[in-house]
Amino acid sequence: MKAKTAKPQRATAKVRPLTDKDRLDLFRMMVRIREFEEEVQRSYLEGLVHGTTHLCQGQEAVSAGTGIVFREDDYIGYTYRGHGICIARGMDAEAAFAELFGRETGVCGGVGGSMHLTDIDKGLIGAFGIVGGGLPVSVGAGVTAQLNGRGQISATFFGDGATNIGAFHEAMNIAQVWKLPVLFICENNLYGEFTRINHTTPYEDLIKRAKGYEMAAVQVDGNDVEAVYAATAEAAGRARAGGGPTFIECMTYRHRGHSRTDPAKYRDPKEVEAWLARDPIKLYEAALIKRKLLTKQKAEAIIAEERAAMRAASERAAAAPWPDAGIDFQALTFA
Amino acid sequence: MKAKTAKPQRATAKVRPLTDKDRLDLFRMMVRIREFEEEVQRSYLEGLVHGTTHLCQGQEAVSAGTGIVFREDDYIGYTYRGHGICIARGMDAEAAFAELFGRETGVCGGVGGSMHLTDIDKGLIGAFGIVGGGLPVSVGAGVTAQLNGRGQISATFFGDGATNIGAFHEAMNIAQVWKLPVLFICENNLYGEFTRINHTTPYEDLIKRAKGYEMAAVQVDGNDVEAVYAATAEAAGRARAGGGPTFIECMTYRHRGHSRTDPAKYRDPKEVEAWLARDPIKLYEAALIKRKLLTKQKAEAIIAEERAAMRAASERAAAAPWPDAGIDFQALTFA
Amino acid sequence: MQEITYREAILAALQEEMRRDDKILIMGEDIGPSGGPFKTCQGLYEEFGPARVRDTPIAETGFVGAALGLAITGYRPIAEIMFADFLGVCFDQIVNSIAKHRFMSGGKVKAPLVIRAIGGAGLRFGAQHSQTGESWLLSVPGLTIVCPSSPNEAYGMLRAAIRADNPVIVFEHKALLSTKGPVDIGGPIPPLTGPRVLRPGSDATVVASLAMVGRALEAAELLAKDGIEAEVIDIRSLRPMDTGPIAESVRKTNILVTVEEQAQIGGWGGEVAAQVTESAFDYLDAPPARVTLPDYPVPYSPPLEDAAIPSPERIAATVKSLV
Amino acid sequence: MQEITYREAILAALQEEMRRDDKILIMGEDIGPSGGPFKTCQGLYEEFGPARVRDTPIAETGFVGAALGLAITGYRPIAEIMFADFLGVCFDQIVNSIAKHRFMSGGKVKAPLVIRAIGGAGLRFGAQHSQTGESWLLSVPGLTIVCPSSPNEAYGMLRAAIRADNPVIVFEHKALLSTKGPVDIGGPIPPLTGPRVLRPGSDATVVASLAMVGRALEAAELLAKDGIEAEVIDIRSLRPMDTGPIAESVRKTNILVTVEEQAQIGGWGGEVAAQVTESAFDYLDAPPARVTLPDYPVPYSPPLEDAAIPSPERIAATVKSLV
Ligand SMILES: Cc1ncc(C[n+]2csc(CCOP(=O)(O)OP(=O)(O)O)c2C)c(N)n1
Ligand SMILES: Cc1ncc(C[n+]2csc(CCOP(=O)(O)OP(=O)(O)O)c2C)c(N)n1
Ligand SMILES: [Mg+2]
Ligand SMILES: [Mg+2]
Repeated sequence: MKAKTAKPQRATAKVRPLTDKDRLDLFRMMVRIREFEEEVQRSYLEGLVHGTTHLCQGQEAVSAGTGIVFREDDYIGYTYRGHGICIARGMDAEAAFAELFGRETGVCGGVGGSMHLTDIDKGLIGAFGIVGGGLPVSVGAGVTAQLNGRGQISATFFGDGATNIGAFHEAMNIAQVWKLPVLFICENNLYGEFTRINHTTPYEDLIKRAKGYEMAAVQVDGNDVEAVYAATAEAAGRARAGGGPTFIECMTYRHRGHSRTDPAKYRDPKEVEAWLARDPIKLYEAALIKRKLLTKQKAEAIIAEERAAMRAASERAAAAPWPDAGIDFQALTFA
Repeated sequence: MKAKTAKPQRATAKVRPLTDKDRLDLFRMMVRIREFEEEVQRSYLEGLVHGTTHLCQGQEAVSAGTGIVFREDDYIGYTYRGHGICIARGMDAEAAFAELFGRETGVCGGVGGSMHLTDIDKGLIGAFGIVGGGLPVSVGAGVTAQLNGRGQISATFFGDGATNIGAFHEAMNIAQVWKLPVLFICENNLYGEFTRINHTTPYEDLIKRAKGYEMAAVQVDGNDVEAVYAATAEAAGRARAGGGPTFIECMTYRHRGHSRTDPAKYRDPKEVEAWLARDPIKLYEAALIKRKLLTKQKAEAIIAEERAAMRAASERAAAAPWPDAGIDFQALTFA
Repeated sequence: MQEITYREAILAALQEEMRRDDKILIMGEDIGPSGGPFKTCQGLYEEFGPARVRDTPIAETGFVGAALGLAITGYRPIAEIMFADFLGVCFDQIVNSIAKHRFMSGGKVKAPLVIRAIGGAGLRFGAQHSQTGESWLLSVPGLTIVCPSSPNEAYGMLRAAIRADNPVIVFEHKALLSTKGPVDIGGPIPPLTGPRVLRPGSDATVVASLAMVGRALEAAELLAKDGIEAEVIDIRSLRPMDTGPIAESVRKTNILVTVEEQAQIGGWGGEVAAQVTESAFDYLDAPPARVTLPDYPVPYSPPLEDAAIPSPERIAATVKSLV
Repeated sequence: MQEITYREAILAALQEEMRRDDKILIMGEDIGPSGGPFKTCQGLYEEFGPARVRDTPIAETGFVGAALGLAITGYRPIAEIMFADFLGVCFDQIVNSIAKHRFMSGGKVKAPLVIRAIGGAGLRFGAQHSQTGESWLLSVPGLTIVCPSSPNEAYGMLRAAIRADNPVIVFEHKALLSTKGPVDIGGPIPPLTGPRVLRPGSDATVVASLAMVGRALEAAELLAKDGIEAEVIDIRSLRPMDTGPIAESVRKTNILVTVEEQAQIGGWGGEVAAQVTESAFDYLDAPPARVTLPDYPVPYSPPLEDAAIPSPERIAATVKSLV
């Protein structure tokens, strides 16, 4: 089975071309996210991460390619599988690990956990564990952006499976009717938990969903970080200029199972193989080497640096104290 | 403002042509529904109908044109504005009035009321007061129809406003993925309560909603009873043969306000005028006179007969006793 | 004090607050030019415009979720739920997102939003349009739940709710909309939560909410004729629930009767009874009694609906059976 | 009696009933070939095929509503809600359609359907995946609500629920899935509702549900060491709620303590306390006490979550403080 790559997308006139520095930043960011998730996985097996966790290895190009487009004052909403965009957005890795470890120094004081990394000061408005639950909230942030009139946008990340639930429909419809500056970024990794998209959706190209709302839409190769950047930058430019929402479908694949207890046996090995061959980091590394922006050695050095940095952050997080059970929960619940 | 008539719809090869008797039946049925609703309105003003009631004058062609297509063993779901299809389906008018009057002889013993006329023995599976709430239920009846394998279908009636709510999306998606024999019959009367469709929906031709599901869809002039029949018969034939669901948009208009307390001042008089000029009963009367199936006198006779019949039924209902407050509600709630 | 209706009181609170703070906006179905099915938003659209008075599609999950998004990004949204019965449609957004977002963020996110839900029986609206909804959210930490029983409470509590920095659910009652009462327009903001004694009495304590408050007061009148002095308390807020003043009253009257327009199981009456039993155990002359709706949905037929709703006579009889 | 897990007990009940009656089918997310995230449907797809074991899209409103449509047209559907927390997403279908359809039809429509919801805390799943959901539906007439606390109850109650002709919500607990216990495979169908005394005792009555039942039994062990004999009762069903046997126990022990995995306000403990106070007022030596979760969402961090869930020690201490 061939890995699904998207149809060539429309010209992106208004988009700022990437500089060589941007390209190296994108590469490094994908590596950072990969190493963060690998470290989460390792920590989980060590018992440092509790309950469950949902990893995004294989989908880094979406987080990195969109993350570079957002402004400091934009609003970003996402899901339990949102570690990638949090890191891309500059969430402190140690605070993120500490949250996953349930420690006092966690970005949410250890109260939220792996599914709920939130950092409102960075515009990371929340990770929603209820499928589709975050979309209406991002629509609200989009109303804020529109009312503020400063060219802000609201972006919301979700999976293919989320397009089957009512909240998705209501959010898409309201955003289109109100012409809100909202980017609906769908990471189509072909599976909702253990069930392949063809069992739950009338088709696999979710860009078709947008037709039901006459919403601007684009489908991109979610493993091609520059394609993701271009599509997102164009949509963001349109939204900031009052052009309304865009549905962006990123065709991608998760390398791991749905959550840490899932061996993902339900996937066709050929499909897995085809997608692993299109690892977004390997693809981009090759592209940058071809462009002479990178050498194998430099790439390995970057990987080593990021791995070491994530390892160190994780170790510092693991050394942090547990929250005090005597902490004032009233204050956490009520202002 | 011109009343919206639909694009000519596709050829309907598989459809049984209407006989002259069918045509006269369709005319009489529309008249019956009209007279039923007029009597409800009169009774409401007299204080016989309690709370609120939602009338469908102007939309009779949808109830009559679809009703003639259904088999005895089909399942029909609808809304608070469902009096029309109940009558078209042969619900006893006296029992219907008695229900609206809250009497013991009501089709639901007076317990349900105007918004909840239900008659499971006639395949009238329920009137749902929560917008969109009935659609998933009709999807379930569609699963039953599919499992039974006897060519039954499930039809669900709803308004334009209902296409904005999540339940609509989930029902459409599941019906299409499971290829269920479900007819989604949307009565697009351009308003949800006091708000015009353009304020709540990205467009006015709701047939576009179906694109998001790649569902077969047709838009018909909902005030042309034969067009409604043809589109419904074709869709029903396809569904019975295993061809899956169809979205049928009937462009129509309610002559009255949303509910009995609504003078409908929010509508453009020109719009109202244009639609009143396209009264489905007047249109069909003229068509049948042209076809020499009807004369003005005969038409008036039919109207007089139905009016008298509805009046008599309403009077019998009004004479019925109140339910006994001592009735066994446990039995009503639990089997 | 001005004599106005419950409906006018709601509108006055909305107008006043929206004039004071332009971060406040309201969303709901048909609340724009048409002023709302219950006319609680009449004129807001004309005064504040479409940006702050937003007609929404029929999509409670969508616009209630949007309210949270607005709240955590600097606005103070109000969402109107036309019938409290429809809270079921956006229940997930309320219990899993709105009630928990601040907590899950480690307390860093503020969610100042108000959900107004108009509910209640007595108007022949049938089973799906006659619920107060009070109990559906009773067990959800993170929510403040209030129930104004009069024009003055509707005015005061709504203003207080809008100024709160946390999610507040305001249950209004459609049978009260046209009732008149004195309202302290422009007066001080009352406490958002906590019960209020409406009629002093020494023989029994009767606690009620929403439309049942008026019926409890009528019952007190009936009882007075028989020389029984009932102390009537409006519970006002269900979350947080402060039964201190109720227990205090019971220490005096030794009798507790709760009256609510919901089925008994899962109603707030059980919570009040349990808390008061805990804090005033030795003062109770009889077990607390609860007057509630029967354990089935609200029937449409007038005689059936009337029989289901606690009447002053039923309340009085219950009190009598205890004193 | 066979020693099997709670998970295996659920599966056994499903298998047995589906073999008995081909009108029974089950719908849910990932319950087909993959057997369900909690493996409660392992093998059903292989045995009964895709028509009766249906993988659904992520659309709880859609497939729970569909369950009602199937039920009123001749089938006996079972809907699995992967996490009870997600009941919020389909709350409207449950409270306004499923619970009321029979009533609104004047009793003419039968709705034999089961909704299985797997909930509960203790597994570090965080605030949105750790709720039992028990109380959300407590106030809804028309529903039967049961809470199996052991493999045998899971097996027996699920079979009884599937055979009931009315909507039944079965709350299962994810922390119990791997616990083992004796199950009377093929035995008689137990009563669907009503409490059960699990451990006789003369000094105090402790009533619990789901995972709290095991903790209450552990507490009884601790108390026994101090010579206090606690009678432990599994409440089993919340709707209808039969507190007769509980009151009977209290008449003997004179002490009542309820234990539930939810916040106090709106929990079922208040209802039990109020009912028992009413029926056994003169037998109570102390006000009923309730051991519950604190009034905030379930925290993720292990020490915080552990501190929040009622422990055998906390239960025992509460009982001690009363006897
Ligand atoms: C309303 C709801 N139903 C079910 C779940 C359980 N669940 C968690 S993730 C998931 C699959 C989501 O798939 P998708 O949207 O494609 O996102 P992905 O996990 O692939 O990133 C499901 C069913 C949930 N969290 N919320
Ligand atoms: C979930 C929900 N929200 C709001 C309402 C209130 N309401 C009743 S009818 C209606 C308008 C529905 O419009 P449409 O679907 O076009 O049907 P029509 O009344 O025009 O036949 C609204 C908003 C409701 N019943 N349910
Ligand atoms: Mg996916
Ligand atoms: Mg309409």
